[in-house]
Amino acid sequence: MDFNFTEEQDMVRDGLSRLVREQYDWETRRKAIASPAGWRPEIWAQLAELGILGMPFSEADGGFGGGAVDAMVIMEEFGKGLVVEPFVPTVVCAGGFLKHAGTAAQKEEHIGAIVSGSAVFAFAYAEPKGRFDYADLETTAKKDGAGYVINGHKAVVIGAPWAGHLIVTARTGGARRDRGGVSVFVLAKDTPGVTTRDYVTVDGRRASEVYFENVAVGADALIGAEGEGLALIELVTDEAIAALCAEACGAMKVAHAMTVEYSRQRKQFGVPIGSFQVIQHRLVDMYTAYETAVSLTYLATLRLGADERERKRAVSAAKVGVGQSARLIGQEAVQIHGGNGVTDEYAVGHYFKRLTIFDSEFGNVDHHLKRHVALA
Amino acid sequence: MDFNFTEEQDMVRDGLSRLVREQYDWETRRKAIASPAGWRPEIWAQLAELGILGMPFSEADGGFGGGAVDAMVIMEEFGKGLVVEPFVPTVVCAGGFLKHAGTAAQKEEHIGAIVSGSAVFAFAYAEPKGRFDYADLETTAKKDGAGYVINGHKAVVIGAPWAGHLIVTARTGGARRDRGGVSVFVLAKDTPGVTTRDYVTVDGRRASEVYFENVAVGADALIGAEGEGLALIELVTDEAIAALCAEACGAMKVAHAMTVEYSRQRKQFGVPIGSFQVIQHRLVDMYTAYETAVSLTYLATLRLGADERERKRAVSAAKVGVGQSARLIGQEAVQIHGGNGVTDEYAVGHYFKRLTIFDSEFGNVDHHLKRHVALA
Amino acid sequence: MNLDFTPEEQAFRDEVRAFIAENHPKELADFGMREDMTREQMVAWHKILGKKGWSVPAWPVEYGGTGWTPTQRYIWSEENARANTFMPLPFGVSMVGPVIYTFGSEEQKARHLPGIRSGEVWWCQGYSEPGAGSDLANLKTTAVRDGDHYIINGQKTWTTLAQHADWGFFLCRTDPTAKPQEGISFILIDMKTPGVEVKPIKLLDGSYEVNETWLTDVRVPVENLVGEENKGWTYAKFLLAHERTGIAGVARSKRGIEKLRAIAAKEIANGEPLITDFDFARKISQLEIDLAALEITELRTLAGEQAGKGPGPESSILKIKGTEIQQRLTELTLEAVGHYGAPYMGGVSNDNGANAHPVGPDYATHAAATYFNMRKTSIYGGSNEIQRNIIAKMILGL
Amino acid sequence: MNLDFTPEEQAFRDEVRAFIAENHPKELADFGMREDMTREQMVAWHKILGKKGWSVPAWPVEYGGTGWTPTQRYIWSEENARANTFMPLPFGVSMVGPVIYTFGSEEQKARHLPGIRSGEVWWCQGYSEPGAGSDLANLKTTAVRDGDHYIINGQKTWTTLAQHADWGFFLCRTDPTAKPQEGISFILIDMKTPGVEVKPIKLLDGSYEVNETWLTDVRVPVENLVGEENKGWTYAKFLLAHERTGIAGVARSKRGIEKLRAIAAKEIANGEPLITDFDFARKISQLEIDLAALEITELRTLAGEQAGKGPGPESSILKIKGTEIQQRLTELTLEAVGHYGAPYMGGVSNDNGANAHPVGPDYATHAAATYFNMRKTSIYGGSNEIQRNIIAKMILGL
Repeated sequence: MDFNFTEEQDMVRDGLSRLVREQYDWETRRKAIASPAGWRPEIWAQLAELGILGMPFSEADGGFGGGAVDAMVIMEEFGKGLVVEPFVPTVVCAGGFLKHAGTAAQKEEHIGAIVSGSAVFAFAYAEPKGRFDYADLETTAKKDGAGYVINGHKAVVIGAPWAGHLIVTARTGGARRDRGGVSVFVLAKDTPGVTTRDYVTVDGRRASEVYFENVAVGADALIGAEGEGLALIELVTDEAIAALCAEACGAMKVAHAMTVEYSRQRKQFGVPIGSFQVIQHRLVDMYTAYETAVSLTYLATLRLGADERERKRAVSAAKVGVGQSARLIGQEAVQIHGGNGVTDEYAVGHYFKRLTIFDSEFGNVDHHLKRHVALA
Repeated sequence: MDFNFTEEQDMVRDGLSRLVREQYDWETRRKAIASPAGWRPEIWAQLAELGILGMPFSEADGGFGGGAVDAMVIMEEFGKGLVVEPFVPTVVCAGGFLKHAGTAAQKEEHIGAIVSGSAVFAFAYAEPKGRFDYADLETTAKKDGAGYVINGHKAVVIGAPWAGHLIVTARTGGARRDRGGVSVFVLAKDTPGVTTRDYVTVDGRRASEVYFENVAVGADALIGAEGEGLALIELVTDEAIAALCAEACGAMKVAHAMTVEYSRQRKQFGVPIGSFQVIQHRLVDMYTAYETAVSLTYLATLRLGADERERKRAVSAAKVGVGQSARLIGQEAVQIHGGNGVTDEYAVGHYFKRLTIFDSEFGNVDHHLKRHVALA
Repeated sequence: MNLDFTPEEQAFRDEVRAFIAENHPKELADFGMREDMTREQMVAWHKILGKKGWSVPAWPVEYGGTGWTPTQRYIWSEENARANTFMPLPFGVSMVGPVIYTFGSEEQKARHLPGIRSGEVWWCQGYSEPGAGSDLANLKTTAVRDGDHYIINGQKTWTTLAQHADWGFFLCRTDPTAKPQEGISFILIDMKTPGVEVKPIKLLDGSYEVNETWLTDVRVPVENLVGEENKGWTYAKFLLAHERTGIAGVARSKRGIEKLRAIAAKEIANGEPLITDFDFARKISQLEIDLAALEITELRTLAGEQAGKGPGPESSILKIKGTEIQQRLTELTLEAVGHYGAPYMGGVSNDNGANAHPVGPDYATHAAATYFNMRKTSIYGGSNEIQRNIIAKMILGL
Repeated sequence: MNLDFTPEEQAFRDEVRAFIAENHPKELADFGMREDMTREQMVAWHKILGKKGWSVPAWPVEYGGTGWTPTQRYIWSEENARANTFMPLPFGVSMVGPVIYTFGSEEQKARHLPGIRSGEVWWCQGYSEPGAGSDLANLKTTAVRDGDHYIINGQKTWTTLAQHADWGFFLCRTDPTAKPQEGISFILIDMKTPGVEVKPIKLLDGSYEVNETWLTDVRVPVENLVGEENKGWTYAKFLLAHERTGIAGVARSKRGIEKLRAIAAKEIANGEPLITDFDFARKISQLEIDLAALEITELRTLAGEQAGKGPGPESSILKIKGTEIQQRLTELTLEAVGHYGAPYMGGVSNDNGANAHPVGPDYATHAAATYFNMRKTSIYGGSNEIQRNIIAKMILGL
C-alpha cells in the first residue's frame, strides 16, 4: 500500500494549479461562460501543451502513460477552479472507450487528435426516459448493409455544443433494459441526420439535446463488439465517476476554504461569525465531510483496475459518500454565507450549483446506494 | 377542530401527576423494580381508585366513558415517571379487544375486574420469528370439539409475570402470513399447559416467554369471529401505539427538562455548559423534536376513530416521528450528561433506555415507514 | 379535542372553495415561479380579496380583519393552496400592517391601512444592511432630524421586490449614542422620494427578487415615524414574530408534495415509475410525516393564540421546520427530475445565458432554480440559527 | 499510490495470520462482552504477544516496538479483528507507555516499560474528576510536596478497569496558584499504596467497567513524577492525541458489520430474511461506505505519520467518525434483533435483576447492553464536542 503521489503527479498538480490561478480567475471565468462560445478553446490548447489531455493514454497510443491517479490529480484542480472545459467527456469518456475497446484504426484516428487538443468529444448516453439505467435505451442502431442507421434522442449531453465528435450508445438488439444488445458508436457530429439543441446548464457548462434521424454510419463507427457494449459502458462511466468525484473534492475544498475565510471576516453582533461555536462545529463537520470524500475518491480511483464487483462497489461507495459530502458542504457553505451565499455575484453559490449537479451525473446517491446493496 | 382538553381531562392529569410525584419518586421506583415482584400492586389499586383503569370503557361496560384522548393524558403522565405498571397490556390492549369485540359474557367477566384493579392482563402477540408481522404466527389454535387447543411460543410478553390472564393471537386457519385465519383468545394464565419463563427487561419492566403446550380452551375463549382477528388486532395495536407514543412524549419531556437543568448546573471551562451555543442549539433541536412528537401523538390519537386507511397512516406517521424524536432526545440527553449519562445512578439513562425499547414495540420506525408508504 | 370540522366549518370551507373557483383568475394558477409574473398579476388576487374583505384575515376586525377562528384561517390557507392562488404578499399584510394598527397614529392607520387591504399599495421592507444580516442591532442607516423632516442616509439590502414598491418601512438609527438595540426608529418612506435608488441583485437561480436600496439624503416628513422615536427595535421584534407564523407554509408544501408525487409517477427509474421505487417513496413519506407534524404544531400554536397567547417564540419552531421542509421538498423534486435538472431555465427576466425555452419535460423546468432559490428561506426572516438562539433564550431560559 | 499489498506485505499477512491461528487461545474469541472475562483472560493475548515481541508495535524499536510500516500495522489490526482477539488494553500500551518513553527518566523507562510490554502490569488512567469531564484544566486533585514524597488528595472518576489495576497515571495539581492549565503534574501511583480506594460505578448496561477512585493522603515518591513538575498538561495533550488514533476501531467495526449481516440473515421480517429487505440492507451499505472512508482516512493519517508528521489534530476526525460508526453499528444491531432487544442480560457480574441466562437467540443477548455501553465512546477520550473544538482551533484556525 502506498499513499504517496509521484513527483510527476506533483508537477502536474503544480502546473495546473498555476494555470487555474493565473488564467481562470473568477471574472475571466464569468465572462467566458457568458460568452457565445461558453468556453475557451485557448485553455484547451494550453491543456494539450501541458500534456494534460494526453496524460491517461499509453505511450503506444500516443499519450504519456498516466493512469487513474493522474486523472484524479487533474480533476481535483479543475474542481477548484470550476473549469468547464470538457476533459471528462473528451479524455475520460471518449478516451476511455477508445483505449479500452477501440480498433487500431479508431485509436489512430482519434487519440492523437485528443492528445493534441484538436478533437473534442461528447458522450451521448442519457435519454429522456432512461434516467440512470445505461441499458434503458430507446435509441436504436439498425444494421443496414455493412453499417448502421441510428435513430433516437439523447438528453443533456454535456459539452456537445463544443464537440466535433460524439460517442453514442444505442440498442442493436435485445429488449428494453436487456444487458445484451447495447452497442457503442463513434461519429462526427456533422454526420447527416444529427441535429442538436444547445443550451446552458445551471452549473455554467453547455449541453445539448441530440437528435438522430436515420443517421447512417459505417461498420467502423462501432466501438467494441456489437451488442456487448454494456460492460464497457459500465467500466468507462466508473472511470468518469472517479474523475468527477475528484473534481467534486476540489470544488468542496475551495467552498469550504471560502466559508472558513468568510466566517473569519464577517461580523455579527460585533464579532466574527467564526467565533460562534455552532458555526465552528459546522465548519468542522464540513471539513470532516471533505476528508471523507477525498478518502472515498482515493478508494474508487485505486480500485478502477480491480475485478468488476470490487470496482463497482468502490465506485458506488464513492459516488454515494462524495455525493453526500457535496450536498452537505454546498448547502452549509451557502447557509454560512447568509444572504451573500444566494447571490449570483459571490463565487460560493456557483460551487454549490456545480456540487448539486454533480449528484445527477452517472447516477445519484440513491442509485449508487442501490448498486452497492446489490453487490453486497 | 379543537385542541383543548376538557376539565375532566385536566383533573385526571393533575391527579396522576400528583400520584407520580408523591409516590413514584426515583428511589422508590428503583427499589420497586429491583424487588422480586418488580411492580407495586398498591399503585395499581390507587389507579383503580382514581378511576384511571376504568377511564377508556363506556359507562355501559362499567367504565367512565373516556376515550383515546383520556388514554393519551394518562400515558403521558406515566411516561414522565417511567411507570412500569401494566396499563397498556391490561387496559389498552385487553380492554380494547374486549370492548371492540368481546361478547356480553366476556365483557361481564373481565371489564369490571379490570376497572376495579383486580384483573391484570398481558398481550401475547409477538413470536420468535414473526418480528412485527401480526399474521406471521407459528402459534396454532386447532378446533377441538367446541373449543380449541393452543400450541406455540410467544416472545417478550410485557407484563406477563404480573398477569392473571392473557390475550393470545393464534392461527386457526390459512397459511403463514395470510390475513385470514388469525384469531384472538382470552384465557387465564394458569390454564393447564401454559408455562412461562419470566425475566427483567432493560427498561425496568418484566416480561415472559410464554409457552403453550396443548392448552385446551373453550369456545368462549375466542374474541371476535374465528379467523377474522387480524383487523381487530390492527385496530387494538394502533390504539396501543397511540398510547405508547403519549408515554414516550412524557418520557421525552422529562429527559429534555433534566438535560436543560443539567446544562445549567454543570460547569466546564468555568461556565455552565448550557452557555455553549452548540449545547444550546442541540437542546433546541431536542425541544423541537419533542414538539414534533407531541403533534404526531395528537394526530394519531385523534384519528383512531377514522376510517382504516386514515387511521393507519396517522398511527404509522406517529410511530415513525415519535420514534425518531425518541432516539434523538434519548441519545442527546445522555451525550449532554456526559459520563453521568451512562451511569445507572442518574435517572436520565433510564429514560434513554425506555425510549430505546419503545421503538421495538408494535413495529419500529422502519416498519411503520413501510406501512405509511404502502398506504400512500 | 378533535380534528374534525364542525358543520359550520364545513359550510365555511364550501363557501371559500366556491368563492375561489368563481373569482380566482385561471391563468394565475399556472405560473411555475413568481419571476415570470408581472406586478399586475402578482396583486390580482389580493385586489379581488380586498373587495371581498378577505385580504387581511388575521387583522383585528376593526381594521378589516375577518374575525375567523384558527380553524377558519387553516381552511382558508388550505383552499388557496389547493387552487394554487398567488396570495397577497406579506410585506404589507403581515408585516407593516400589524405594526401600523398596533403602534401607528390614527392618521397613519387612515392613510396606509386601506391601501394595504386593497392591494393598491405595494410595500417593501428595509431592515437588512450589507454589514448586518440577522444582526439588526448593527444598523448603520441614519435618520437625522431636520425641522419637521428626517434626512435619511444609508444602504439596505435584500429588499424583496422593492423594484415594484410604492412604500417601504425602514429601520434607521436616530440616536447614534445609544446602545446598539436602542436608538433605532421605524420609519415609512415613499419610494418615489428623491434619493431612493433601487438596484436589483441577481440571485443564484437567475432571478431578481431582491434589491439593494440606497438612501441618499432622503427627506421624510416626521409624521412617517411609527410609534415613538428610538423604539423601533420593539416594533421590529413584534413584526418578526408575526412574520414567522406565516412562514411555515404548510398548505403550499402539501401541494408541493402532490406535485412531487405526480412527477415521480411520470419519471421512469429502472423501467418503472419512480414513485413505485420504495426508496424514493420512503423519502416522500418521511416528508409527509414531517409536514403532518408541522401542521398540527401550527394548529396548536394558532389555538394558543386564540386562547390569548400572542405569537411567541414558539413561532420560531414553525420557521425552522417549515423552511427545512420547503428546502427538502425542492431538493427531492430536483432529484426526481434526474438529468433534466441541469438545463438552466430562469424566469422571463433572465439574462446572461438562461435558456429562452424550457428543455425537457415541463415539470423539470424550474426544479433546479426553485431548489437554489429556496436556500434563502433558512437565511431570511431571521436565520434558522437566530431562531435557535431565540428558542434557547426565550423558551429554554439558557 | 495504490491499495494493493506488495509480495512482502502478503508474506507478512500470512505470517501474522498463522501466528494468530497457532497461538491465540480459542476460548477468548467467543466472549460477547468484556464484562464476562476474568483479568487473566483479558491479559492472555497481551502476554503471548509480549513474548513474541508484538505487544507494542507502534513504539520506537529501541523500546520494544516492531518497526512495522503503516501497512503492516494495518494488516496486524485486520488479522486480529478477523480472529476476534482480545487486544492489549490501551492504558499501558497506547497511553502511559508513550508518555514514559518520550518524557520519562531512564529509571522510569527501565522500571515500567517491561511490565507494559509483557502485560504483567495493569495500568489505569486518573484524568477525569467528578467536576471536570473533558475539561481537564479544572482538576482539583492536589499533590503537595513533603520531603521526597508527594501527598496526594482528591477524587478521580471514570477510571476504566481500575479494579484490576496495579499502577495508575494521574494528573494532579502541584501549583494551585498557576493558571488552570499550568501547575498540573503527571504522576505514577502504585494502586496498592495506602489511601487509594477504588469503587466501581454501575453503568447503564449493568456493567462495572469504570470506577471512582479516591486518593486520601496517598504518599508517592517524587521519582514517580514524569517529566517536569507543572508540565503535566503537555504530556496529557500528547497522550490524548495518541489515544485518538487507536480509537477509530476500523477493523473491529468491519467485524461488527459481518456479525450484523449474519444476524440479519437469520432474523425474519415479513416472511423473508431481514438482510433481503432493501431498507435494512441500505443502512448496512451506508455504514460500510462510511467505514470504508474512515479506513482510508486512517491509512492516510498513518502514512502521514510515517512521513514524519506525528499524530496531530487530524486524529480527532478518526475519533469522531470512528465512534459515530461504532454507535451506529450497535444501534443497527439492536434494531436487527427486534423484540429480543428488550430482555435484560448484562455480564456475569451483574446483580440487580439481570437475567441469569440469555433469553432469545444468542446473538440478541448483548445487543441492547452493547448499544447502551457504546454511548460512552462519544463522551470519553475527550468528548466529540471537544474534538470538534480541537479541529476548529488547530486545523481551521478559528
